[in-house]
Amino acid sequence: MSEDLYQEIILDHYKNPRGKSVFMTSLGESHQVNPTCGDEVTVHVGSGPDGTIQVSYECQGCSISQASASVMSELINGKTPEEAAPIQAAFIELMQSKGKLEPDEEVLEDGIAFAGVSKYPARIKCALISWMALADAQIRAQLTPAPNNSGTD
Amino acid sequence: MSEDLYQEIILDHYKNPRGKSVFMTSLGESHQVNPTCGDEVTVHVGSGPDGTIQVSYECQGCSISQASASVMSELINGKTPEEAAPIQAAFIELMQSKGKLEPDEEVLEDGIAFAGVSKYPARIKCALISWMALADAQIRAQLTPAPNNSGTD
Amino acid sequence: MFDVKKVREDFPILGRSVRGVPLVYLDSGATSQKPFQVLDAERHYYENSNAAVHRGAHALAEEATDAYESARETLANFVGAETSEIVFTKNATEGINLVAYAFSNATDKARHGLEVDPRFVVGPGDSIVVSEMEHHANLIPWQELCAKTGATLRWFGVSDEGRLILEPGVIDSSTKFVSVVHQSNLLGTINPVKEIMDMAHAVGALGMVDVCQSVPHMPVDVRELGADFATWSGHKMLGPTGIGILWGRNDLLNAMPPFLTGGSMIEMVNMDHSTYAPAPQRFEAGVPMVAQAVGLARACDYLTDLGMHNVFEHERELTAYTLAELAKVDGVRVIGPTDNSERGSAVSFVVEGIHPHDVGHMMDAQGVAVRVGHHCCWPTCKRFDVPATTRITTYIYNDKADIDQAIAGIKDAQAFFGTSSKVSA
Amino acid sequence: MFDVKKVREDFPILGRSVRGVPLVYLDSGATSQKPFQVLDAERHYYENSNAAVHRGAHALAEEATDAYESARETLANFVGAETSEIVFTKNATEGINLVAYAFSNATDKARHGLEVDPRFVVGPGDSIVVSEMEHHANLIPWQELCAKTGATLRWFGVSDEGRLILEPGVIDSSTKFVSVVHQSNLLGTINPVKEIMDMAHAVGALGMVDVCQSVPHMPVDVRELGADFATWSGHKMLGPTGIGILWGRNDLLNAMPPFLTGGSMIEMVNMDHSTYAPAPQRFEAGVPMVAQAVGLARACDYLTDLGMHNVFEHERELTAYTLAELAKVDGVRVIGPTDNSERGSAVSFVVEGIHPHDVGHMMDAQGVAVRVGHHCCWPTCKRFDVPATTRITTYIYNDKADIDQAIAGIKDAQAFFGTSSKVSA
Ligand SMILES: Cc1ncc(COP(=O)(O)O)c(C=O)c1O
Ligand SMILES: Cc1ncc(COP(=O)(O)O)c(C=O)c1O
Repeated sequence: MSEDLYQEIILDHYKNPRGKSVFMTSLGESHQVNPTCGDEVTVHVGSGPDGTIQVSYECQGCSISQASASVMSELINGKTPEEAAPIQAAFIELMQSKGKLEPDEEVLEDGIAFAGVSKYPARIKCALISWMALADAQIRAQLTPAPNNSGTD
Repeated sequence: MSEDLYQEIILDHYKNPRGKSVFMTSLGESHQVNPTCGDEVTVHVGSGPDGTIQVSYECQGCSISQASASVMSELINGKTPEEAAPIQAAFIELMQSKGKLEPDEEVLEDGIAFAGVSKYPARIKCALISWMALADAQIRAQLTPAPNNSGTD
Repeated sequence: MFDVKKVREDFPILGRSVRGVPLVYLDSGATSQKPFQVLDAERHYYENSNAAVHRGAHALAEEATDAYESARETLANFVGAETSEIVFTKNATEGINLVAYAFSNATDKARHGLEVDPRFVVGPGDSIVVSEMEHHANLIPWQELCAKTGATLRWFGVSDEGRLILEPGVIDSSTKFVSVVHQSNLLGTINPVKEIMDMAHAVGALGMVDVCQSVPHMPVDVRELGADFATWSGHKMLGPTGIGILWGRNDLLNAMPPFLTGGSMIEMVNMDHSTYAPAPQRFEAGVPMVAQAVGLARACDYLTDLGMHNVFEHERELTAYTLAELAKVDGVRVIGPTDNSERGSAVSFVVEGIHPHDVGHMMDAQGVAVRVGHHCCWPTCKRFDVPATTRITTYIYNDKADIDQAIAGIKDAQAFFGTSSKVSA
Repeated sequence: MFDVKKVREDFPILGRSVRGVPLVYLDSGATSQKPFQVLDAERHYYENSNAAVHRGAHALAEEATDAYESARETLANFVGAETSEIVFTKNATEGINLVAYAFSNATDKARHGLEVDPRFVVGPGDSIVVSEMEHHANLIPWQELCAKTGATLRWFGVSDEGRLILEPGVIDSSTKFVSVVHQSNLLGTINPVKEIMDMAHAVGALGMVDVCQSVPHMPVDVRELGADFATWSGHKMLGPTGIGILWGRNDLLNAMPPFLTGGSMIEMVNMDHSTYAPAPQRFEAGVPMVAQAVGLARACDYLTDLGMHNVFEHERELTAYTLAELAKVDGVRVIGPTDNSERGSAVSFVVEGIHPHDVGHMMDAQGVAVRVGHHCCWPTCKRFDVPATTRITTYIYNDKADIDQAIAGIKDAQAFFGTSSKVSA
């Protein structure tokens, strides 16, 4: 059955997405498409008065991509770029682990529910698409941790 | 061994080619190349006072192609187009027979020695190249049997 | 009619389990499975006659050449073509590109004063016509041709029922080429290609039919298509991967400039200039896919033994069943014709409230392999305002039990995502 | 070093008889034979994981995609490349054409105002450089490019010893691309490709090396070639027919317009405009040769197990023996280097007074499969003023006894055609 893919947490985020429209001034935007299934996500990144990251997104896609976007916004919103970076790295690492990594709940919180997705190569892109859009939008907004780890603009 | 390919008749024509340079006025010329091995043959066709075909040729190639050109010139020289046509047809048919046809010595004379060549697909082109050049040169010289069986110019 | 149970015995992979349950393969529209007879034929070639074709005079080279050219003959007979009209390609995509490049190459050469057949020269003011239900393989090569030459791309639209709308004026005197799909791989629609080809010819344009989804599933005689070119892939008709066919009218193939150039397609070569062999050799540069040609010919024989009419009837019956069973499930919408005439066995659908990826995933968990996504017909999805569909496609080894299993998977998905009150057994 | 007797056991075809005598296969330069391990790997794929790659989400599709992408990784490791730099083609010929078409396509698009990388735009005043010892596959695509764009083709000549004459001025500031063969399939010469690629780069040109005859026979690290592109075929290195490799520097592949277009190479598709995936997907339109990729990866593993240094040493020894034995036969002239340094195992020769076709035929009658003809290097034959040559090429399964048999065949031919007083035993 599909328990390893569709964790309760995932279904919950899918049915009750968090942080879809945060009021903010967008400093950077990224539109990403999954060419194999046509899923689309747009992520906007802004900056709070305290220099933290603000995230808002629109997502058209499967349960995995929608839930992942919701978890992403919950985890990243209000974090400084320096705080966000290890979370982003941990999520990407988890997705590339082919189910062989024990995720760290301290870092990833609800994100640990996606551990099972990494066993389904065709779904990894679904889980990653919003995170890819986030990274791209951060670069455009220049909201990456200092010193600037550029090179992919 | 190679007896079925290299008949005595073939070796004889190869070593003592007949009719290489017939003095005549060329009415039609055809240059043919075997793209797989680079062999080349040029056939000139002229017309005798009695309306018979005159053939001269130059051939650069293997024993089979040289012997075949020699046999071709011997068989066709001095024949009317009407007399030549069945000989030409018989030789081509023999070459396409995959070794399964008993050649008619009445018609093909020394040409029957090529029956064995038809068992070696890679050598059939060698045996046919001068005959192809002949047919092409005849069309150019308009020395095909009447009524004109055109269509391949 | 043939015995599906017996057919299945020829396909070792169908005995497999996936995700801990028996495999139900309903993705033959993407690629078919291969009977052991085809695999044996390939292996026999490798173990007995393997050599470079058309390039050697030794015994093996003769055998290999004979195997390859006999395969061409088998393919020709399978679709009512002349042997010299069959060009081996790596897949249908290459076949379509080959024709598209005939136009761009001829156009380039004409610009530099070289002699080319004017039917292949295009530029601003000329149009190329496709449809809104084309596979990307029959769309993007023409977009690229237009981008490179300044010609304009036009297309026939698709009705809500998934039928082509043959509006007058799409094909007109500006049209140089028309290329349409015979059977849509997404909608299942079978198009009136003869009528469309006649429209093309009436204005002096040439035409091609993408027969990827028809040749494997029904009797096709290329002469009856009314087309100048047709192309399909071997892997969708029980054959190996890595081989496809371009059929073209002989006079046209010989009027086209070459596409891939190199060994085996030449007549004379000098450092500064070369001349080319006639078709089909002209379009088969390099050492070709010999073993795959042998395997594909064996696939043709296998299908001929079953009888292509029987194949079509078998799938027609399965399609009727699939459409009927889907109609019984609340919230399922079929994208494409729902009546079983002028349609093939590809059945696409969406399930209300559940993304196709999730539907497919729940079916996969039941062992049911279906395809989800845009099926390389993204514009067709956009036309129907869906991001993607789930698609059932069948072949000779499928039966009604397979469809039942697929329907159960759909109901499972509905139960799991809470979009239906009925829970499957 | 490896045990040739043991290696031979892996190749069922080598146990065959032809013309009533045991087969001696000396035509691996045209195509190699296949060990059963490669055939087993292909079959295992078909019988267990066959599905369309990159297009499905079900279990089989995932396995198939994994098998295909793992094969890419194996190929990359085999030549020291990045995985994303490996493009699967149907053969080397397609690889070379792919690069040649990048130039013509970019040039066409630039003319219509589309943005392209200027390194791929060519026209009158620009030059492309090859050599006089190129295989037709690395000559005609560049002739065609010049015919389509107005650029000029230039070439390095070949010395009487069969070495490239690297005259200064052939490559100059007008040069946009240089493409040369690593090891000549006719002469056997190994060329100083690093030096030539440096010459290309010094004037801002890009460069490619045709590694068809080197990758199967010696250790090759693409980084050490100093090139931007390299291409070869699987069938010459124990792999299946129907698959080849284009290696390209990642930044360049991503700067090139697509070649074949269609499914699986896209990013976004609309009816009037599409965007494309990054390399290698950009260059792999359509369902690819998956089983063949799996087989070829197994061939790489097989060669790696033997050790490519050992393969080279084994063939070096055989080549020394072949050259020495041929030197003992009156009337035999080797076309190509006669000293065994900077040369591979292809040995071409002509026999005085006997046409190569007849030599080859007499050898074939002894079961010896060699190739006769121009070996797709017609201009090279013309350079040496021969219509054709007879060519011995070896591989891992050949030994000195095979060469002895070949020499006996040559002597037979001489006796038969009366060009030698010595009659063979
Ligand atoms: C040096 C060289 N280049 C290119 C080719 C072309 O390879 P293929 O015919 O497999 O495309 C060959 C082999 O035929 C070759 O030996
Ligand atoms: C209708 C149609 N056209 C073209 C193609 C392309 O075929 P291939 O990917 O084998 O080249 C396909 C299959 O993918 C198809 O279904």
